[in-house]
Amino acid sequence: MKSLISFREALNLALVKEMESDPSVFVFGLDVDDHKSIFGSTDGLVEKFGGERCFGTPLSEDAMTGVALGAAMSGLRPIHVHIRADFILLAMNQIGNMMSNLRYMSGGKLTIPLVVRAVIGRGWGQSAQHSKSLHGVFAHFPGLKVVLPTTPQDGYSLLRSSIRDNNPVIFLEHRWLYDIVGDVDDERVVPLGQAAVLHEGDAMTLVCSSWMNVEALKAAKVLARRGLAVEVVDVRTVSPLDEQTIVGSVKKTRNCIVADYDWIFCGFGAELAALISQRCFGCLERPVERLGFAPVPCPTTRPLENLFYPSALTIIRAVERLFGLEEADLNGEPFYSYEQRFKGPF
Amino acid sequence: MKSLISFREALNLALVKEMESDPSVFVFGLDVDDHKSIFGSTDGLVEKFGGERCFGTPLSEDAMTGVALGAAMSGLRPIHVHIRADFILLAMNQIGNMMSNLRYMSGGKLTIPLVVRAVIGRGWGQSAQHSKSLHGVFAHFPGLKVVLPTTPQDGYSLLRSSIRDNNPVIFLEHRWLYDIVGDVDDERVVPLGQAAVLHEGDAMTLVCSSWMNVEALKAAKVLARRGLAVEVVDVRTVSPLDEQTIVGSVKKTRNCIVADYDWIFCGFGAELAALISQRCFGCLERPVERLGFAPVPCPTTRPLENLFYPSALTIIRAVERLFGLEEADLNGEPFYSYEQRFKGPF
Amino acid sequence: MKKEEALSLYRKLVLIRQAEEKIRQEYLKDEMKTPVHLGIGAEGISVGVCHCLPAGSRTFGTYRNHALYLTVTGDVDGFFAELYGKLLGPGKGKAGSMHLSAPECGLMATSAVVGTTIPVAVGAALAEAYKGTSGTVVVFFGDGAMEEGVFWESLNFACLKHLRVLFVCEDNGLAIHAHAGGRRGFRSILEAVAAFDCYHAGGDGSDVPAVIRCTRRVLHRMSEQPKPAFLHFSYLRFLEHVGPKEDFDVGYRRRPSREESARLDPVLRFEKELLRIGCTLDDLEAVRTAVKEQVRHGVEAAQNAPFASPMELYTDVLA
Amino acid sequence: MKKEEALSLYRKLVLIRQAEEKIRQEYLKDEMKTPVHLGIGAEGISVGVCHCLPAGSRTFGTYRNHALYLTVTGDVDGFFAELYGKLLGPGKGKAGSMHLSAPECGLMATSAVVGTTIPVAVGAALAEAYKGTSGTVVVFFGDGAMEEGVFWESLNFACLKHLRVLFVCEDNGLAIHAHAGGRRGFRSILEAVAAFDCYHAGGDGSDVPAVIRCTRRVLHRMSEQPKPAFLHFSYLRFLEHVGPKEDFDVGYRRRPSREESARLDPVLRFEKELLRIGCTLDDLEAVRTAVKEQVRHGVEAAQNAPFASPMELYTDVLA
Ligand SMILES: Cc1ncc(C[n+]2csc(CCOP(=O)(O)OP(=O)(O)O)c2C)c(N)n1
Ligand SMILES: Cc1ncc(C[n+]2csc(CCOP(=O)(O)OP(=O)(O)O)c2C)c(N)n1
Ligand SMILES: [Mg+2]
Ligand SMILES: [Mg+2]
Repeated sequence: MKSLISFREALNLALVKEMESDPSVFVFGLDVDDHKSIFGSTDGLVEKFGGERCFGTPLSEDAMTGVALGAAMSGLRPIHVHIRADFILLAMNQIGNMMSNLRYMSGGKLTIPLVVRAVIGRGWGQSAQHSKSLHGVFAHFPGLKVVLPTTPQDGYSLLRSSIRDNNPVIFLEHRWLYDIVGDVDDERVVPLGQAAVLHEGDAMTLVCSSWMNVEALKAAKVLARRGLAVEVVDVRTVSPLDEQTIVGSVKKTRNCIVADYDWIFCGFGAELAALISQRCFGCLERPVERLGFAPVPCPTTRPLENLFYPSALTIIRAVERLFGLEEADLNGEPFYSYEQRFKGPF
Repeated sequence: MKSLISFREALNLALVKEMESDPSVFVFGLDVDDHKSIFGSTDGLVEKFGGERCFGTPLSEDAMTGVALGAAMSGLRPIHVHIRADFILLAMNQIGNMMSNLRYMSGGKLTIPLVVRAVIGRGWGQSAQHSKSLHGVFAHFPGLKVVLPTTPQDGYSLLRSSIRDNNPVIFLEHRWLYDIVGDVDDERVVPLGQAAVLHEGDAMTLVCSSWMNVEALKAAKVLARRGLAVEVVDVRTVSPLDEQTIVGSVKKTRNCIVADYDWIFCGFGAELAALISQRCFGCLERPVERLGFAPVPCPTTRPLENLFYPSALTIIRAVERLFGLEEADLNGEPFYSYEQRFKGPF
Repeated sequence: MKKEEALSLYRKLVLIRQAEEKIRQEYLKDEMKTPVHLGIGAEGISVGVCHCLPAGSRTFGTYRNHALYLTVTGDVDGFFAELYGKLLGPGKGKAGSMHLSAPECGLMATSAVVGTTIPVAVGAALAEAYKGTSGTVVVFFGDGAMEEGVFWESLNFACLKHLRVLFVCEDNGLAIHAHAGGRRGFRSILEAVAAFDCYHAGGDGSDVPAVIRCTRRVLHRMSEQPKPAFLHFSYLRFLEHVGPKEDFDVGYRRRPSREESARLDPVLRFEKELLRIGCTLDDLEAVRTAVKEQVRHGVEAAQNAPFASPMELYTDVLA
Repeated sequence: MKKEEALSLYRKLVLIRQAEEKIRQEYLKDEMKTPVHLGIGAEGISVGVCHCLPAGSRTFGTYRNHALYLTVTGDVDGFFAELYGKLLGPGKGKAGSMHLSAPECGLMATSAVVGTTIPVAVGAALAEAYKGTSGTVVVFFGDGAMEEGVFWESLNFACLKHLRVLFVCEDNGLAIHAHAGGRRGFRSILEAVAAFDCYHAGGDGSDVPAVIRCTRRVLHRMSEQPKPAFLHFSYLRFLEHVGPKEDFDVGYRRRPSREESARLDPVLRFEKELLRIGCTLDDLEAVRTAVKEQVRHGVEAAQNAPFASPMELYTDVLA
């Protein structure tokens, strides 16, 4: 069935479908069961499936991550939810020393099917402690999968694939995507490990993660008006990474900007740039450019926050710079604006 | 004064000098005050400076990291020691949400002069939970400095610079380096943020971190016999990174292998390769090659462990492959061997 | 309590209350672009505890820090400047509501990650012991923070080292919308920490004189034999977890009765005390009027103040 | 206790002891390339506790897991194969001594990072409750693990949810070389957990019958009303923290007297019990002889066994 729904509804639908079809799936974490229901994404689960299959927890990220692991080792499929990815730093030990290793250390006897969902991205002055993405950090550890959906369809399909996957999957959802509406076909399966070309072009490839795809699509539209056809590749899964689609696109366009929703230094953007530079060596007309967060903690105040985050404008300016074009006058261009759509307090 | 001492003695000397010259410097952490004294590196500190300036703690990495932070904010210069970097995963929240941010969030009012020392690297079947390096992960967070000394002189000088630095510094020491002996000039200052050319050459640059420098130097010797002069650049500080020295060397040699003591994917090796590919674009004769850990958890058993870690041989084979040379017969070549030098139980 | 002392306490309570009521009025204009965790109902704890602290004491807190910031600094202009994200805020706008600090006044740090300032405060107390100074360190945290492992690690270490640190649990029985009963596997907070080698006390956080008596008692004992103290104060969170509104009608808790509201409102309750010890209604009115002007000025100044320049994005990262 | 039952317990104790004594003999040849944390003195706890467990129970442990592994699996050959890093070890040599596990026997995981299996065990217990099965989960950990925040988080959650999980603290009073007094800010372990909603008991871990009585008692109560239990057993670590040697002479602790050693050696002590209930010296000797052959065989087989092939490096990462 196809329907036009928001990303938050798509996530919710994926949870409902998986919980309906598999009684071993359950959702837990701080605030999953209250009336705000993780920005609506866990809405109705308690009513539908009962408090045993959707429950809040004490503030104990480290232990709750271990609990998810123990439940997964016992044949269940836990989904542990964090309202902010930053809080996962409290659980890095369970993630990087336990979850990612236990299968290996058991000689393959243990299977660990679990999902850690967390919200990333801008909100209402989220500050340095509520703004990390961390996908590159997670992907650095062998034994974990890392997924960053962008479209409602991918939110839906990739969450289902993640729940069905027999490995630990970190699933990161950008806060602003929640309000994006799109067609969702509830029978469409998207396996982990496949990138998607969101917009075709031959002048330049923009390899993007999460929200950066939205910005890139806008940039692509603006650039198209100048006759520049840029291709937007949504990585969708950071680990395993679909090298083929990414490399294929860059070989075609011979130009690449990596726009990652994270800090640049030692991040996933570095991986993409290194990979592309190596695999497309000789095909590139110019070096791969990296865009990402400013190399500072995320400030709270809006004017600095606007500078901290890369945007469609950042991408357009980078493309212009790389191609030696003059800066277009973009006054009056309607960019995605926060101001009109997103309100406080969180 | 110059003396021929081991890396462990060099670290110890640096601690003694700084503790002598500055009463606000103290050392704490699990086992810093016992008779094994972190493989000898904290030897004699209790006797010299008393139990207030060198003390053990409960097993509480998260809180102890916060304690270090609180002490640093109070005008002291704590050095918090971990016998294994893996345990720092327990403290990632204090490191990535607090230590790296508090100065920024205070508008520059707080100063956080502290050092987190941790041991990395192979030991006696260290396994998946005692073998992480994590320097790329730490360096990903703005607000932290990350240092990986290789030589006894750098162990000494960089530890002193780290203690004197007014920022949080993560200082990672490879276990095998402890036994390496070298000249140490106790007046030599090495500032953070400067790479070092350990071996000159014009055919290829090997950009290395920590123990990989030792392997690279050996590889350089072997390759020199075939007329290949490779340059070995020790990054020494991961963050801030000395781009100039690295890029300068690669522009000269036009060839580069990055040999990082960590996993490759989304690691520091990715950063180096991305950076070099960009800054040396057009100068490179071939793509930058990355070497590092195998993309799996570290196995315990020796034969697999030997495959997990990159070595001089790995580097030599990579160089041969890149230059299209035949594999040299290296039977009988005396590589660094663990077997003869390192014993259990840890 | 002397009238003068009581009126100065009252002034603090009123300042916090009015500042937060002003936020409630202004917030929906969407100019304060920072999440606000209001402390209406909790003012008595910061005001009471800080009233007892010797000069040179240092404090740490949470994202629910308005009361603490205003108690310790009295800096209304800086407060609003930060909430409006302006350069003249204590964090130049980089901090926002959740990270207010004023190291120059001893308010070292507050944090939006639950429990995270607890070990940092213990480190600050360790520094006092290390330097042989005897400053007191206080850390305020919510009841939810006790569920984080770092609380127990910090308590254990502080007790082991006999540090002069006051753990102040501001217990509203809620973590966002989760009730204590769904989060605690132990009988009561004071019993849970009872085996640790520190002083323990607690009471009704809405009752300022009681908070003061309780705090004075443990501070006295700490001065006789240095050890940490654990203080537990209950209070009613009158508003939603974050944001300017009430939320008694969304279903997870009931609206308090008029009597409960009056009893649990530390300002109203302290007004009774003031009248009891001989202050007049005019005295109180005078305080309120003066504070009102202060708050009005703070908001206006903040609204008109400049933002940080773009270059400020890059400053204050490293020393 | 019946003779037969007692002899089967004895067989387990002797197996563990002899296996570890064999390690002590062989280790300095540097063929077992894995750190060994020997449990000589601690055998009684795993053997006693596991003896009481209903079939289908699951266990978790630490790097000091030899006793637990051998108790639960009896698998001497696999044990030595893993220590020698061979393919036939339960972890194909990837695990080594610190990570022995045997999920097929209910030993789900052990870990070299202190405290880390505690929440995982709680998760396993949650799964029992979720599925409506009533298997018991046991997690063994050292006294040092109680200093990690995750212990408190796990205990809190298990108590909150009334999970059927047994927390077994193996207390040797040491964390590597650090004595309890330098690590604990609380009066005693059992007091520290007393306010949590679980059963509490404890005793001398060197006394196998006492361990069994104590465990049976709490298991019985758990079966009547499901709740976690916290068991505290003290024991003497006869050897150094890691490695095959004694270390009474390095300065951080004194050598126990002959009487203390005898009293604190669970094997010797249980031998007395065996004789008391009518076993003969020959019965014991027979057990020891049989075990000796088993251990000899295990070591020899392991020494001669093949290592994993290079391709094994890449297997078992993802499912
Ligand atoms: C480590 C962490 N986990 C989760 C959150 C999300 N969160 C913010 S406030 C809060 C409730 C905290 O309750 P409590 O400590 O009692 O403080 P209160 O808000 O009641 O003052 C939670 C769960 C967080 N900020 N930090
Ligand atoms: C989280 C963590 N911190 C530090 C270490 C280093 N370490 C290994 S064993 C140990 C002592 C643990 O003591 P305890 O829990 O009492 O167990 P025991 O060795 O006495 O059986 C320490 C500190 C570790 N393995 N994990
Ligand atoms: Mg609360
Ligand atoms: Mg112990």
